[in-house]
Amino acid sequence: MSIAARFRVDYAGFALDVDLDLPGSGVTALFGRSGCGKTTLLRCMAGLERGTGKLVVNGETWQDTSIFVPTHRRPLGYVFQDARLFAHLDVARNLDYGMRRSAGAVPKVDTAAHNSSKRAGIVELLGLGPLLDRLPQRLSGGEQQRVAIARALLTAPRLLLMDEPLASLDHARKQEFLPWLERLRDELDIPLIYVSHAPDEVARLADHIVVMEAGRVVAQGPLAETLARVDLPIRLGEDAGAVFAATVAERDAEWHLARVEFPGGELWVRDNGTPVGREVRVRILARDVSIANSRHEDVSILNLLPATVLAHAAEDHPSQVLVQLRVGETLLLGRLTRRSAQRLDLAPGREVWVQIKAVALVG
Amino acid sequence: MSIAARFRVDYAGFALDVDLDLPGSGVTALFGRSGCGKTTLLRCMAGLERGTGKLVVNGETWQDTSIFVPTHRRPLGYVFQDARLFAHLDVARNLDYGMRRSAGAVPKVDTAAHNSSKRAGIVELLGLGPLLDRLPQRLSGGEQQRVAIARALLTAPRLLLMDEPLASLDHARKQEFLPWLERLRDELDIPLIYVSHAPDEVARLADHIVVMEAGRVVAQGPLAETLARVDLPIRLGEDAGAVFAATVAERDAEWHLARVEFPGGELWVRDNGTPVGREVRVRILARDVSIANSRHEDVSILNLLPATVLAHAAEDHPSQVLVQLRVGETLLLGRLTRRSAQRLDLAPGREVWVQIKAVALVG
Amino acid sequence: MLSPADLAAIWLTLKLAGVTTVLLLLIGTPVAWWLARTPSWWKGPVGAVVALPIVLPPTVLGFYLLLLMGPEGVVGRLTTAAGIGLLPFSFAGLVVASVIYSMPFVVQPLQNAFEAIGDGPLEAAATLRASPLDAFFSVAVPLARPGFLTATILGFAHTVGEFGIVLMIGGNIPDKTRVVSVQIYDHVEAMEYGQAHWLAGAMVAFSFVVLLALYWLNPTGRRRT
Amino acid sequence: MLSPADLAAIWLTLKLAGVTTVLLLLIGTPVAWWLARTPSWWKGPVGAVVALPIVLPPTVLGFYLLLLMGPEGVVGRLTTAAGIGLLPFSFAGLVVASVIYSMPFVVQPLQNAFEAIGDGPLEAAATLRASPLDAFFSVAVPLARPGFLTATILGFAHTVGEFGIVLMIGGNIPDKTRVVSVQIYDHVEAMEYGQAHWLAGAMVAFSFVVLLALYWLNPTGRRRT
Amino acid sequence: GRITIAAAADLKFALEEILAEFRSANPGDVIETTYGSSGKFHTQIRQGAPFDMFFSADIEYPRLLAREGLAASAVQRYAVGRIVLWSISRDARRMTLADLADPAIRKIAIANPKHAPYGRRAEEALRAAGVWKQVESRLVVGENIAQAAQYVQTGNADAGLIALSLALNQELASKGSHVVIPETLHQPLEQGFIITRRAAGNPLAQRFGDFMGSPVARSILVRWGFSLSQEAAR
Ligand SMILES: Nc1ncnc2c1ncn2[C@@H]1O[C@H](COP(=O)(O)OP(=O)(O)OP(=O)(O)O)[C@@H](O)[C@H]1O
Ligand SMILES: Nc1ncnc2c1ncn2[C@@H]1O[C@H](COP(=O)(O)OP(=O)(O)OP(=O)(O)O)[C@@H](O)[C@H]1O
Ligand SMILES: [Mg+2]
Ligand SMILES: [Mg+2]
Repeated sequence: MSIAARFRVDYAGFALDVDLDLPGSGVTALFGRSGCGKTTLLRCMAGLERGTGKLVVNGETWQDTSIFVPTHRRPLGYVFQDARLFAHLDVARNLDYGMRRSAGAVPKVDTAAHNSSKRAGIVELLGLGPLLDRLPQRLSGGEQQRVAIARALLTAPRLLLMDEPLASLDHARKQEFLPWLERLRDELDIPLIYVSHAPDEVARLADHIVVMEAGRVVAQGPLAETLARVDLPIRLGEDAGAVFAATVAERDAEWHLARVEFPGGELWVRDNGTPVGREVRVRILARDVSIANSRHEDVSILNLLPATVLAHAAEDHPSQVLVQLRVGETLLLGRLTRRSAQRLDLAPGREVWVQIKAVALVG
Repeated sequence: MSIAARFRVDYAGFALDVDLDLPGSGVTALFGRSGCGKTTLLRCMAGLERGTGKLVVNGETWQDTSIFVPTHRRPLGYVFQDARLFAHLDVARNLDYGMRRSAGAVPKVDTAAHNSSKRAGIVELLGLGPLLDRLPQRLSGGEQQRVAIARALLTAPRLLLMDEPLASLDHARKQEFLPWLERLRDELDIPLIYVSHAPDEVARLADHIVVMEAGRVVAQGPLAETLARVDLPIRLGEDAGAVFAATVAERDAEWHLARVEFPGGELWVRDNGTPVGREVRVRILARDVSIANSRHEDVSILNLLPATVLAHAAEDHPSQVLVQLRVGETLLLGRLTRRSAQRLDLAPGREVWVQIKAVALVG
Repeated sequence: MLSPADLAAIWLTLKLAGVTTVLLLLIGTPVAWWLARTPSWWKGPVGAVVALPIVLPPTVLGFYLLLLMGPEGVVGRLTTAAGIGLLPFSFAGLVVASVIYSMPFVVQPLQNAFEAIGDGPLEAAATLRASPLDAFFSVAVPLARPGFLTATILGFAHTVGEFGIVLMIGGNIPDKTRVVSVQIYDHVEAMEYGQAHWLAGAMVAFSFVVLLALYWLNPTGRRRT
Repeated sequence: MLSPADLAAIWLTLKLAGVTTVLLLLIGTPVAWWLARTPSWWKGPVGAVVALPIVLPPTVLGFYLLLLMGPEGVVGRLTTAAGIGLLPFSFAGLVVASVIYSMPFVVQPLQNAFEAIGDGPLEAAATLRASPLDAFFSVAVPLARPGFLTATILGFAHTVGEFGIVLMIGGNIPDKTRVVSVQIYDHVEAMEYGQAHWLAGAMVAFSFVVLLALYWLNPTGRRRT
Repeated sequence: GRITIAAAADLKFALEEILAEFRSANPGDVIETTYGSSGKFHTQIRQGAPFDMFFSADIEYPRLLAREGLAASAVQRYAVGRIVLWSISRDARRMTLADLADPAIRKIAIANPKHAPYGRRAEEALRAAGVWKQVESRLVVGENIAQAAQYVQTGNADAGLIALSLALNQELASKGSHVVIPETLHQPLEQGFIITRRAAGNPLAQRFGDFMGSPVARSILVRWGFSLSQEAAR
């Protein structure tokens, strides 16, 4: 199960030249500066750009030297960077447009009933209920974007391409939508290629990261590894951090906290309802990690873990350093001032206590 | 110096009804869910929507019962939510379009020379150099947005309206652009009304916040006060925090740190080159604040301050509480788990030590 | 007042203009679509050829069509061989001539309307599983509605008003090829001004109503973006 | 081959078509702009009136114009009073008649093109200090370029090809009102087929070149969004 | 029986009366008529137009058709047309062609001499009267004789040379006056008809052709301003 994509496109002044092997399920984040070719790559995958190349999605060849499956025969969902709603159709008909045309693609369950309940769910999730009979030109920017997302999701795609889908969504709406997208990712088992400039979205959703620069891929790999590299060319800034897997071991009903175990330690996190025994994804941002030479109990910080200093790396600002730490078998990143690092004498090999101010369960 | 705005607009199914008094300089952030009327309000201020109402900008009446200054006579800059570049003009001519037409507005300095150096600066800042002879349809989404920003900035406006200008800008570009916008705000002394869903942008730029819901204003006020309220209806989530003014007192060349003083204490922050004696704005996120019952010196956290607990408020997640603290005369917010709050016995009035993991100078 | 001959002519005119307009749209739409979207070198020449008939005076074009469709003309031999018989002096011949002559008035507005749509909506339709043909009917045609309106107005009105070519190809045969325009022409030539005024007035009034209805069917066409 | 009379006719035709097209654009553009943007109730009636002339057969329209512009007609009295003299049988008369008759072919495509622009670019122009007039010239007109191209093609070609009205108003005066279309018509009627073929051929070839050039001047018109 | 007749426009008023007579005598027959330019009919008949009889304002056209084998009868001359000087603004009854030299007559309307038979005769008459040079620049040319008449009728031309048959029409006669141009000033306007090949053996066509020579038809023709030469009278 994988996606093999190789494309070459030439514009005046810009060339896309990529050769990628992506996982066939889960979320791949496409990351890179404005104008680096993210949209162009998605267009190639959708068959909208007729560059030379090859594309095999989970065993099906969509493009090769002699093959070119036209866009409308590729079972994909595409959320464009601009909403591209049909100006002559109201919201309901925009949603139905793709849904009706992909009805045959769904296995032989009662498709009509299945579709309409699926549609109702998405309409509810994205708050489109009151807008169904509006024409697109009477929608606000964010409303248009939500309709575009819903429209793409309703086509029962086997590959989802999303080009900054949440760019103009408000905070609250994002907080509702992201968990839903996480469930979608886990349940549907289809690959999702996701362009985003928001590191929190990426860290939260992605299993795999592709970093592009000027039409080329400069880094790619699984999220955890890639994020824990101190030499990472992604300038995540405030959002640098580590992501790793853990298992829910205990849930505390009084304090609404859960204890999760990972190779080498355990953490208290907000209880999000995950049952005991289930695997979860844990993200710890470098900015939330502080280091002490001894264990302090009278602090509001809940999680204290023994760790070993592995390496240092300079940060953007000369006052800061990024420290790579090992807790059991798990790698963490911590950010502190160079002065503190010096004062605490954090040479590689030194045993310390890490204080973790916040832990996020991201999946 | 102030802006008085009162508008009523009626659409089928939506009504805007606002009555605002905004500061006549600095940044006002417009905040609210998708579809709450932010764009409609900006359009009213620009004279694009002919609702009934009144608008007085720094003493000049732009709209009243019998007055309606047409859009092209209002000295404003408008960055639309969609870029709206002129499809028949290349980037350079898009930039010149407004610049040439507002040349007369600039005082009698050598306008041509002044303009061209100003243009060169903005082109450089937004990385538009290589794009100058491109037509808009050959630009990526982020490139279009940058051109639109530059085009609006080049009109020498006396009121800037920006509708999610940075929505599809990448992280690095934002980090370059925001400080520039801060400088613009401080130097030009013109009011800027700024729609954004990104709390970090708002916290960083805004002096004043307006929160809208369903066409009405539900909260407004100066940034510091509004952000430090624990009952704030803005769901800033991870970005809740306090903002206050401080003065640079010392700069440490070895560690690239600066010491800033504020009523009631002092903090070490990253040195960003601000000279000693200058006033700066400091933001401390609630998530970066932890609390201890005693002072610990062997921790990587640089800033330790004595404080008094003022109040608690529940957070979104039942495991969390938001604690309001007073350090000297300044209010801070800290977020911790309820369990920690209980363990440390953080009743109002209690004296504690706050550990501040990160301090941002935001302007 | 209107004589029975006038009424017959009116009926025939409506039939001719109706059939012609439908055919114009049926033929003109794919041509306009091709012209709007092809990157081919042939776009220019084909576009020019479509527009050419109108630079010739109608009777002259009619004369050449008559030669072409007559018993010794290429088209005439083909239609005879095909068992259709000769086209001139028949309703079918009028239709053919009118279609040729009014084609640019249909193709040009449609081509503009199709070009104005751009690739965006069609690409979106393709990602939503619409085949090119499907997308054409479900997206391009509805979005090109103002173009269709203009094409219909110009094609219909021009066919109603044209008479030079109709006279030449049709031969002014009562009930068969004598349309209103020819009938009015005849009235004027025969100095039957009263009848000419009546008929012209009726036609102008009728057309005014039709055009007005078309205008009011047209959505305002303004968009916020 | 082409006789001196033919050449004179060609020259006159180009002059007529050129002047007419320029006038059509000058008059048609504001009319189309108004029609495209007005929310007024009058939009429908005015639009219909502009399109009306073409439903009348050209010679009949010519006859009515002759009445109107003659010494006893309203327009005729006005022009006489204004010291211009009478319009029929003059180049000016031909221009007036052609402008009236070809107006819908210019107004309709322009109206469509203006409507297709939408409010977006014009609002942007207004926020960039462009007055409505300025925005019209610097934004609306360039963006409506395909519409102008179509309007020019249809207006020019139709004026070149039209002869009924020209014949009626012009009186077929050599060097003054005998344009090519009339000249070809005369050749055909006089059974001077050789000359008719030559002249028609020259006209078609010339028009083909002009149309081709116009087509190639037109940008492809396709947009990614 | 049923036939369609294509007839020159100048014949319209006379032919309608003749047809009325014929119909009252033969109520079972249907005769349809189409009026227009003789040259156009000639072209159309060559291309197979469904006309059973062709009455031409210029006998040359039927002759051409006969020569090409498209006629089922001999070419029959049924009348000779006359041209008149017609005016509204002046009393034409007291005018001659020489008066047209007066520059106060700003526009003079004729039919196109190139292809309209009446126009050709008008030119001949103007030349014969020696005023061609003086009037040439003031001529306005109609596509046919009816258009020439309209130029005068609408006041845009001060005088015109048109068919007598037209000048006798109620519409024009009530408005202006005319003077007949002497036959000596131009070639005769011989008018002739044929039965076309498609009507060969059509008895109705034959009968109507014969009726054209009847005294009733001839008197109608004369009343409408056609003269009858020997041959036609035969
Ligand atoms: N039709 C075109 N012709 C020429 N250059 C183009 C064309 N389309 C895109 N480009 C250029 O190709 C580069 C890549 O564009 P692309 O849209 O893929 O960028 P992107 O990574 O999606 O950027 P963004 O984050 O701003 O959307 C850009 O520099 C753009 O200017
Ligand atoms: N022309 C219109 N007709 C009817 N309703 C409209 C029209 N334009 C906007 N609306 C509605 O008015 C409300 C406010 O729209 P507005 O564009 O101001 O929202 P917004 O706050 O800018 O949202 P977003 O963050 O999504 O851009 C929305 O519910 C929208 O659907
Ligand atoms: Mg992009
Ligand atoms: Mg908005």
